[in-house]
Amino acid sequence: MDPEKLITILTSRLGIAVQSMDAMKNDDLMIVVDKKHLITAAGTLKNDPALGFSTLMNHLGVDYGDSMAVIYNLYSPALKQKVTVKVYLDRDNPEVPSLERAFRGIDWFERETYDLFGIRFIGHGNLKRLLLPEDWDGHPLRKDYVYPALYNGIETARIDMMNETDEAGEPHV
Amino acid sequence: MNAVAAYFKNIKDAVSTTLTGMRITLRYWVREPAITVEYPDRLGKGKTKDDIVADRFRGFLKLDSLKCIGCMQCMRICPINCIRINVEKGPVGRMLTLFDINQAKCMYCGLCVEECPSQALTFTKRFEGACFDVRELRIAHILAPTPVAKLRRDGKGESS
Amino acid sequence: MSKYSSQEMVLNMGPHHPSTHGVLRFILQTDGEMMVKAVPDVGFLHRGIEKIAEKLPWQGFMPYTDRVDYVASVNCNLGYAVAVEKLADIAVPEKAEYLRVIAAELSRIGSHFIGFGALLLDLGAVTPFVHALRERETFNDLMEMLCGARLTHNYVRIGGVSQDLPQGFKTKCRNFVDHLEHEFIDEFNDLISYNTILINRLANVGVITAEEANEYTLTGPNLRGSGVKFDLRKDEPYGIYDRFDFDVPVGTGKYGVPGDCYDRYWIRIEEVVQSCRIIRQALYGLPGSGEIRTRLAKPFTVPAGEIYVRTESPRGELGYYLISDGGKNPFRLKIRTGSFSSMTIIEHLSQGVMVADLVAIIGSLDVVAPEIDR
Amino acid sequence: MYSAANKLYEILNQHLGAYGVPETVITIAAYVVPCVLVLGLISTIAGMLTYAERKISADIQNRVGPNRVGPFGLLQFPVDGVKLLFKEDIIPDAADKKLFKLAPYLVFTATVLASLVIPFGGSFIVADLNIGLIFIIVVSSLLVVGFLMSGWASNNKWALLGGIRSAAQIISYEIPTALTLLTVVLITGTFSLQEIVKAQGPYPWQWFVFYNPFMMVAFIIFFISSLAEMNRTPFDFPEAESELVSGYNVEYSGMRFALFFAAEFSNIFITASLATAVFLGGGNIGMDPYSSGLGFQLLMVAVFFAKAIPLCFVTIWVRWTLPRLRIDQMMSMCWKYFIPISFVCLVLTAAWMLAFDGNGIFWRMPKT
Repeated sequence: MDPEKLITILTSRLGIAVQSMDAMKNDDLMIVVDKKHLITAAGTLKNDPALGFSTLMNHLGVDYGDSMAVIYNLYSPALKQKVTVKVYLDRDNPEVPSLERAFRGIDWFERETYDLFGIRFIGHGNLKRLLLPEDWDGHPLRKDYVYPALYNGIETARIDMMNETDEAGEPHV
Repeated sequence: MNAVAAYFKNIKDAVSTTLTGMRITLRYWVREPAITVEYPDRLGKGKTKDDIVADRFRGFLKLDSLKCIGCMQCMRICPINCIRINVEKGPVGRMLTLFDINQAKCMYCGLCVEECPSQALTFTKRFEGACFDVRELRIAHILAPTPVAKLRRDGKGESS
Repeated sequence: MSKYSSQEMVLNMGPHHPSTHGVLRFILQTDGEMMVKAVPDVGFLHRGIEKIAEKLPWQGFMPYTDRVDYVASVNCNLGYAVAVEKLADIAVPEKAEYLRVIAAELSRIGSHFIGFGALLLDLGAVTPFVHALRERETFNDLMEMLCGARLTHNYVRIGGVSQDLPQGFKTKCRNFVDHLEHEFIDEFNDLISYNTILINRLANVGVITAEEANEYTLTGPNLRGSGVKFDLRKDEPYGIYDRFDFDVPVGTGKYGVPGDCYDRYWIRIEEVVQSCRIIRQALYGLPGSGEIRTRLAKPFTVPAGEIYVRTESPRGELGYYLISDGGKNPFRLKIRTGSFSSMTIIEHLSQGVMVADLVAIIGSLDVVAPEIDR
Repeated sequence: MYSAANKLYEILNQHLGAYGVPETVITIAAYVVPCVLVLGLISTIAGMLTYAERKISADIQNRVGPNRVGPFGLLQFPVDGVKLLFKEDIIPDAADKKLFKLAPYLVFTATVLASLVIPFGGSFIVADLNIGLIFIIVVSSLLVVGFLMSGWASNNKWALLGGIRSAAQIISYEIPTALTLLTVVLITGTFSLQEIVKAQGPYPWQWFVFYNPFMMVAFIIFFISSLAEMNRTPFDFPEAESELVSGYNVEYSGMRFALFFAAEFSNIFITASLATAVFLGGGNIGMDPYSSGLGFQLLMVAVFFAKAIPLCFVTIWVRWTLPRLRIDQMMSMCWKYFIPISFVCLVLTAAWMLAFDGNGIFWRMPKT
């Protein structure tokens, strides 16, 4: 589909939800959506017969340092077109509505993002840690994350043989 | 009537497919030879451990200290920092005083070998790393301070 | 008031159960042999690859992509390389493209051997699994000839491939492909695929409809098993896949209904044949000489930007979302894998099946645990 | 009602009775010695079968198999046995300890008991009971108790599932086994295994398997359902290593595990022996098993083993070809296919006997 035509359709359908729209390197569209309008925007993208972005390819969180974002990669089998939907979040209180209603398969993706970034998905039925243990401290993919020295009293750092020295201060060879 | 036909067809299918399968396994049982390489002591006639791996095999790393120009590119590219190099300014020029590779940590990705401009760092075919102390796998390639080589035009290092 | 009451049993399957394919755990609620629900518990193999990527140079991350899916490492290499090349506008030499296709399709064959082989092993058929592994051994030998490693190949580089074909590779590879297509697959089907017991175990079990597959973001062979004709190599060709002539097999309900375990099993066998066709064409079209690698600037940086690139790995869509801030390391790298989304459907599929069926379902979805956890 | 024990009693009485050894001692010795010999024989054959299984599976899978201990790895099984003997015997803390310890012995005993009435050719039979067939059927049902006991006592859910599966499976498959054996009883009119062997002849057309077409079907059903009774693929549900980890014996280790293992492989041999004796003419070479000389008797034993061992190999061969059924499919296979067909075989054989005066295609009913 002609990208300009798609932009026109998207602008008319999504309306005020769109904050900006850019083309990406690989002919995708990057749509930045306002957090308040995310659920309606996702519903339109998925259900509008002219769009039909019904396949969720990917979901991820990003920590930009000063703000956070969640990104949804959607695909429309009818148009053979991909879009990237991005929502900027407040870094101190990252909250975003869950898209579990629109895309059932997003369940684990959102849990992973919560696990690694601490972004809370409002309305998610089972928002627990997915990959890390439930009693883990912090969210590792945040840029300010410091790897804990202890986990439940167990030292987490491994001895690096290359830095280890013997009693005389000489490296082991 | 259909149900009866299906009943007997089931029996026929089960018997015939089972017999086909058993015919194939019987052929393997009786005819096909084993293809196992009986490592380590029965590798086949006249074969050594070097012959059972390919020519490009990525085994333990080897440094030709006469070729090394001390550029430290291998150390920089190594994703897991298992190479440690030390170059000091000596009386006759830059001296290589330390070139250690931690073969226990190395993941044999080959990036360092590709990066080496003078082809001083190469792979060997050695793949047996079992030892009693993991520290034995930290291998020192420079035992005494060695002057670094200069990079020749053709890309080969040369002793200076 | 009855003296005896019955209750559901909670069974812990894994993390080291023989049929969980890696370190993976299921919490089963069963009523005798019947399953009420199976809840997957993942994360035992979480190595933080995405975090590691943020600390490594762009090229230095390549060996780690091997470990994302160690069964088909070339495909993971390829996905990453394609993503970085698109973001940094790097052209790949013609010859390297062909070499990539050969290696990636060989890797797909090797991966499918593990995929359906392990499924058969879970169903108690040991010999077909060993026969599949025997053929994979030839693939391992070929890759060892090509790049020096048997499992973590690390063959593809940003802007090309690491090495040219060695002497004798072409003949050996062609023989391998011919052997597979004309001898092995037929014999294998006679041995096991047409077996009544196997058909009874797989047909009409774990049915995923096309709608469900789309909803749960299934991709790759699992999606095609449900009858959806979608293959990224055809529908969104990357590299030079548009030059090859091959079919996309889809599930038709060969012995049951479309989308059952047998279809997913059968699709993988068919894909091996299609990969053989692609390899043969690639070997034929391979240029005799030429560059195999674009020289990268030193130090290598990638212009700031974001990109999502997906490729077809044996386990479905393998997507890399890259964010670069113009520096030497990725700013954020997200790997979207096929097994991850395949796992989400298990809780839904496992309702009301038997314990033995769960094993078949897990096996037919062909999940590889490190790919889920990354 | 004549057997090795009787013969041994006569010999002992002749030689020892003269020295004033009390008769009770001689009687006990006459029964214990053959039992111990059979126990040794069965254990050795079970061991050899583990070796055969590993070697055959290796051949089928292009592998080498055991080849390091002794010539061709032949000493692998005694070495394995010794290893298992010296292994630590682990009993789970929460297990029911008494039952847990008892179960493997029960399973092994049930297996060995069945071997007491097997005619190994000639006078080599421990006890020629006149209810031999019934004895075997009854004793092999004892296995269920052992399996259930081990599954329950382990206090492990996987083991429990395995035990329950095994109970369901063995009890269902008893029926077709017994029905197919009954067809032979119909012809011979006796339950004594030695008599059944004697009623057949040395040549294949004199065996009961070729008595009439239905007997061939009965033999196949007997063979398949005894695969199920001894928990072999494609019916290895109680073990099902990829579903139930290892089923009822998951918590066992060391010698207790070895007993389960030995019982499984002894069972293969005993079932093969039973099939040989009942359907394939046993060790019959056309001579009287008791009165002929020792050389002929040993020849009978050789003939018996030449029939039984290939049957064991077929069992192993089937295992390395087929996948496992599902538990409900196994049940429907038994109730929908095996039991009706074996019934039909029984009825049709009876009708055949009425129609042809008890004569088979080649087999002739002895004149009484």
